[in-house]
Amino acid sequence: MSIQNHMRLEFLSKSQNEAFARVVVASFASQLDPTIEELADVKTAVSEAVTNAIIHGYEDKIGNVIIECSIQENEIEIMIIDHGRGIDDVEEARQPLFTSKPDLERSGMGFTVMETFMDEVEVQSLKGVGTKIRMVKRFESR
Amino acid sequence: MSIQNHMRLEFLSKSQNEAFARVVVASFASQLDPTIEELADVKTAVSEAVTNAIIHGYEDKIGNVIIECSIQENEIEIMIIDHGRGIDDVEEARQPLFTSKPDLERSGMGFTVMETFMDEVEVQSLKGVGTKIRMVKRFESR
Amino acid sequence: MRLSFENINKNLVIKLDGELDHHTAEEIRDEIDREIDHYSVKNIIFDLSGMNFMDSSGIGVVIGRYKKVSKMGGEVAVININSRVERIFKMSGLFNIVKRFENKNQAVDSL
Amino acid sequence: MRLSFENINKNLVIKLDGELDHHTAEEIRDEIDREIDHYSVKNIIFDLSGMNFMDSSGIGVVIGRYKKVSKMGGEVAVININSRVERIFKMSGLFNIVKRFENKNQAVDSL
Ligand SMILES: Nc1ncnc2c1ncn2[C@@H]1O[C@H](COP(=O)(O)OP(=O)(O)O)[C@@H](O)[C@H]1O
Ligand SMILES: Nc1ncnc2c1ncn2[C@@H]1O[C@H](COP(=O)(O)OP(=O)(O)O)[C@@H](O)[C@H]1O
Repeated sequence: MSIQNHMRLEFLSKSQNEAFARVVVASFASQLDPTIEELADVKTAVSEAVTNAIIHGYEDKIGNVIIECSIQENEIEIMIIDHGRGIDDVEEARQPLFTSKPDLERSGMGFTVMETFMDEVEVQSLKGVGTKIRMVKRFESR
Repeated sequence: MSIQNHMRLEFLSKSQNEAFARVVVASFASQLDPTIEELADVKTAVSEAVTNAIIHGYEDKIGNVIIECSIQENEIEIMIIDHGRGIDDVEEARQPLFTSKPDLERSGMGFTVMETFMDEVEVQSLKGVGTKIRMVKRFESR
Repeated sequence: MRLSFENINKNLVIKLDGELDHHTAEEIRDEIDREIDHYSVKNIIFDLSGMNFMDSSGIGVVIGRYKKVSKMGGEVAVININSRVERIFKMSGLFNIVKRFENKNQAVDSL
Repeated sequence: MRLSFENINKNLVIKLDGELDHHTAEEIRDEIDREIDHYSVKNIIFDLSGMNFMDSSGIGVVIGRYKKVSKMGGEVAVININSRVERIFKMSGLFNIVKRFENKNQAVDSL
């Protein structure tokens, strides 16, 4: 099964780019003709992962956030990559309500939201090197 | 004057990505709060350059089209790059009504549209290496 | 891009809704030509009221249809053209071959 | 994200229009807190009818305001919540601390 379409986006870790990232992925995903609900699922999950790259990955520094999307049949694979600080303990981080930044009013629900709205979520992270989130969403063919 | 925001998009030279490219650049440009008319100017110019990369640059092959956007003050710089066949004669290519593909119902007005709707258009091209279009649009501050 | 056709005598009204670029031009070209051939159309009237976007690929679509119908003495007209598309039409000299009317009835009466 | 406030007795109705994410949360947080302090607000009613998008940053905004007003015995309520946002509220247990009403009048009467 060959890849039908692919794109790669790179942007600065500034918070105004969170909305931009959502629009880009939603626009790319829309060629699969998803329902409004499915598209909202994707936007929400992307928003969580991009926000994490910006506030946890790069903290107060400015770096590059990378999004790669591939479309195959009725499924979209989305990778969100940063070259930031990495996650100390991935298993702990994925738990609901765990946050390392309660002072920023983070709720610790980001990973839970990604897992709820996407069909697959994989996290790869290396301290001092960065983090890569791989998510897959399958759209019901209509 | 430092760059305020920057993004880089890479996608396959498939014609369904023409609309996608327009949405991405328009969404990025919208942070400068352009008028509807100014945004339409940018979308149209991007559509021309991306279409050219797809049909002239890569012809029947599939390659990568790259868009880089930088925002500085009230101005957006957009580069559209392909690693395709290159332009034989840039001066001739920029002339209104010149087209190397009349069989595809091309009108030869692409460069004229870009020049009309953008404040600056520069073309760099090398046979067998590729083409880079640099365009600048200044938005009236509102 | 959504296409709708209406035949009024030998005039084919083609309503274009959506965005006309190189990708959608490829999609609609054959469909339009089939319609022209099937109904032995003489003149074409493009209704652009629902066209949200057009780049220079649209010029090619119009010129291509002009070439097709003018062989048989037919004409091409546009109605409900907005100022952006008008600018692109002017830039490329399209109004030298394409007539322009306020609305459908006027176009049908004059062609 | 657009904010509008309405004071009804000691209740502050906060209408959120647009998309609530980390970026917009940073923008509105201080403005909301200033309003709470300035008018010595007791309870907060979030009107979410115009909120097109919310991610988990919104949870933080609600919990933060809850912490602020509950210190003085105040409460937090939401009205006009749509099914998507409801799902995120449920997921995070927000309904354990936030009351939910059909409309503004009901919320004002019950708090
Ligand atoms: N890209 C990342 N880089 C570094 N740490 C991360 C990254 N993403 C998540 N984390 C860590 O995982 C924790 C949980 O993330 P999440 O569930 O999204 O909650 P929140 O963002 O509200 O803290 C974060 O608090 C942070 O410590
Ligand atoms: N990216 C490109 N790669 C190779 N050739 C190009 C490229 N862009 C433009 N050209 C050449 O320049 C000519 C004029 O381009 P343009 O004004 O956009 O008109 P059109 O696309 O209608 O042919 C094209 O016909 C083609 O020969």
